[in-house]
Amino acid sequence: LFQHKERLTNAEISRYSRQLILPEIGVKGQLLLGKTAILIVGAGGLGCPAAIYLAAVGIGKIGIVDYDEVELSNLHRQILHTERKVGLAKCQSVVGACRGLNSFVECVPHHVQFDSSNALDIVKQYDIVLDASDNVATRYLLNDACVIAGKPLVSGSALRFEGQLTVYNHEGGPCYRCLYPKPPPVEAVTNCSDGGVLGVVPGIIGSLQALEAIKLACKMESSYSRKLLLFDALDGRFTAIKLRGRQPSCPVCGDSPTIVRGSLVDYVQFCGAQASDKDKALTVL
Amino acid sequence: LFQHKERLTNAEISRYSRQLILPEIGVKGQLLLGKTAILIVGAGGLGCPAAIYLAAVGIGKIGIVDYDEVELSNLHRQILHTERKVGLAKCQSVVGACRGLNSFVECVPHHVQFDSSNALDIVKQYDIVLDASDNVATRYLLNDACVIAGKPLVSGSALRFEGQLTVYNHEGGPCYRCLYPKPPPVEAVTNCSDGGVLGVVPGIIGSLQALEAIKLACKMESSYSRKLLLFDALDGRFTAIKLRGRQPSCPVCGDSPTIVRGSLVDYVQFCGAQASDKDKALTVL
Amino acid sequence: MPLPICIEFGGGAELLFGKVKTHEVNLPDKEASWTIKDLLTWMKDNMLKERPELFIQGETVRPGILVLVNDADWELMGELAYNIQENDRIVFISTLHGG
Amino acid sequence: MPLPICIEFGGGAELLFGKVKTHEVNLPDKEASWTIKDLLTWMKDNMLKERPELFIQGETVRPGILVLVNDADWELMGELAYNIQENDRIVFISTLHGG
Ligand SMILES: [Zn+2]
Ligand SMILES: [Zn+2]
Repeated sequence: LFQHKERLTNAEISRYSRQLILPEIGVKGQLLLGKTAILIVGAGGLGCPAAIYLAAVGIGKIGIVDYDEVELSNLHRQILHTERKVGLAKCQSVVGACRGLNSFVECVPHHVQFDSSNALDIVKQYDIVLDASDNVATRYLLNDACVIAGKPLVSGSALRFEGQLTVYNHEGGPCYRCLYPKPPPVEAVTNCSDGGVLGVVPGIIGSLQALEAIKLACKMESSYSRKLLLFDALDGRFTAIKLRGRQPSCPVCGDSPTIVRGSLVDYVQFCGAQASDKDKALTVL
Repeated sequence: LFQHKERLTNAEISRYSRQLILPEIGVKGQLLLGKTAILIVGAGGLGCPAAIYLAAVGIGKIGIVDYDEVELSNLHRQILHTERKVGLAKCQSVVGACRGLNSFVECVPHHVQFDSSNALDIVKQYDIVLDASDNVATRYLLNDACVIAGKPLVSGSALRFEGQLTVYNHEGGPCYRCLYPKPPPVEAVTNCSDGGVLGVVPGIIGSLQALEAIKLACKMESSYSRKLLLFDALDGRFTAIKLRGRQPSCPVCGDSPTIVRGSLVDYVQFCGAQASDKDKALTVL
Repeated sequence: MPLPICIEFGGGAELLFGKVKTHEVNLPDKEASWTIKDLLTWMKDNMLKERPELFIQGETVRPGILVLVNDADWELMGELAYNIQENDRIVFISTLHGG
Repeated sequence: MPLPICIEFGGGAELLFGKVKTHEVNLPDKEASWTIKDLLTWMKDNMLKERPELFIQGETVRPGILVLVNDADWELMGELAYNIQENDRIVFISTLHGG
C-alpha cells in the first residue's frame, strides 16, 4: 500500500539505533515499519498514546480519524492535546504532535464523521487498523470495514479502572461480530462521559495497541489474536483469556457473509443508540 | 509537604469531570492528588509517559530530575521531547510538555547530576518518588535516599522487550537493597544504549508507574508493594510475583541500618561502574 | 453435596451484583449436574441486586457480556450446556466501548 | 525417578542459556532430594552455554538475579535449601536497569 525506500538513511540509523540493535527488529524490521501504513480510528484516550509510539518507532504512514475538537475535559487522558489546542480538530492536534516527534513519518488527518459512506475508502488505504474509538456503533462499523478490506484490527477499550485489548480478524481469530453478534442494549452501554475513566488506563491500553501493531508490522507473532487481555487497574491485574476462533456463522467474516462491500448498514441505528440517547448518537466519531 | 487549596474551582471540576465521577477518586481523591508532590528521577523512556499522565490527572507538584540533553536517538522512546527540542535539557523539555497539558500543575525541573550530595535534599521535597532512571548506581542511591527520607519508591525499568515494575519501601515491603544487597557485576549490566529497547515497552511501564503513584496519592491500595510485575512484550505476558518483605538485615531499611543520613556513599564506585566502563559511569543521571 | 465455585464480574457487570467483583458461592445440591444455564437462573434468583434485564435476556446473558470458564471463552466449553465442575471460576465480563 | 521441572529465564538471563526462555528438563534420579543448590550445580554443568560467572558466583546466583519458585521470591521458600518438587517452575530473572 504505502511504498517506502529499501534502505535506511544515516539519519534513520542514528535515530532508531536503540531499536535497530534488537535482533527481533534490526534493519529488516525497521524497513518493514517504514513500509507500513497504520490507521488509528479515534484521537482520544487510546489514540493519543498509540499514535505517538507508532510515530516514535518510525511507522511509514499514520492516519488519524476523528471529527471532534479538543475540549478541556479531554486533557485528563488525551495527552497529545494541550490547553492551547482547545478548539482545534483532534486529528490535527495528534498529527501535529506526531510530526513534531518524527518528521520522517507521513501523518494524515481524516477529519470526517466516520460512517458507512466513507469507512471502507479510508480503511483500504492502510495495512493495519487500530480501534481507538469510544462507542459501540463505530466499533461494529470499523470491524465490518476491516473484515471486508482484509485488515487486522487491534482493538482497545477502557472505562473506569478497566481496559480490554484484542486483535480481531487475524490468523483464524474471531472478528468483533463473532464475539458479539448482537449489539448490547442501549441502556447497558456506558461511555467515558457517563461512567468516567482514569486517564492512564486508556494510556496503558493504547500503548499496548501500538505494541501489537508494531509486532504485526514487523511480521512478528501477535500476542492477542484469539486472546483477550483484561486489565484491572484497581488491583493491577492483567488476565489473558482464550477466545473462540472465527465463527463460520458470522454475518461478516463467516462462510456465507451477508454484510459485504456496499451493504454497510446504518450503525447508529443498528446499535439503537438513537432510540434512547441522543447524545450517544452524536458521539459516533 | 506541598500545600494546595481545600476546594476545587469550577475550572478544575470541569477539567477533571471524567475522573471525578469515579467513586474511587471523587472530589476527595482529586484534592489529595492536588496536595501531592511527586518526584520523577529520569526524563527518558519511563519518565516521559509517567510525567504526562501525572500532569494530566492533576498532581499538585511534579519534579523532574535529569542532567542530560535531548538527542535524536532518544526520540524513538522519549515521547515528550521533539525534534525541535534536541539540545535542550530533558528536564526542561518534560516540564514544558506537562505545563502545556495542564497549567494547574506546578512543574519543577531539577537540572542536576543526581548524586549523594543532593539526593536527599531533593527527595525530601516530595511525597512519592518514581525511579525512572537508567542505571544501577542511580537506582541504589535513589533507594537509599527514599528509605532515609521515608518515601515510597515506584520503580520501573525496561530493556529490549521486557519491563519490570514494583513499589519499594511501602507498607512492610522490601526496599531495593532488601532484594539486591550486592550490586551486579559490571559486565552483567546492560543499559538501553548497549542492549536496545523497543520504545513502547518503557512507555507501558512508565504509564503503570504513574498509575501506582496515583493510587498511592489517593490513599488507595498499591498493587505492587511486595509484588514485582514482569512484562514480556514479545509474548504479551504480564506476570506478578510475590516478593520477600522488608529484611531486618538490610543495611538501609533494616533494624540496624549502616547507611544513614549523612553517610550516602559514592554510588558509581559502589557499583563498580568506573572500573570497566567509563561511558556507563558518565550516564549516571 | 453443594458445589463450591467462584463467580467473578468485570467491565461493570459487578455493578449489578452489589459492586462486588468476586463471589465464592456454594451451589445447592441438586440431582442433575449444574450447567451454566442452571447457574444463570440461580444467579437471577439469588444474586442479582437490580435490573435483571441488564444481565439476562431470555435464557442467556444479554448481548455484550462475555462468559469465561477458567479463563476460556465459554464458546469453547459448550456455552449454556457446560457442566460446571467443582472450583470452577465462572467470569462475566461486560465489554467496554470507551476510549 | 527423574524429576520433571520447568526452568525459565527472563530479563536477559536467557542469553546465557542459548537464548531460550523456557526449558522443560528432567533432573536425573538421585538419592537425596533436589535442592536449588543442587540445581545450580547441575545447570552449570549441563545447561550453561557461556560465561558461567555471569550466572553463578560462589555457590549461589550472581548478584542481580532474582530466583522465583512458582511465582514467589525464593527468599520465601528457603533459598538454596528449598526442596524442589515435581513440576515446579523455577525462574531466573535478571534485574533490568534501563529506562
Ligand atoms: Zn466474524
Ligand atoms: Zn531494605
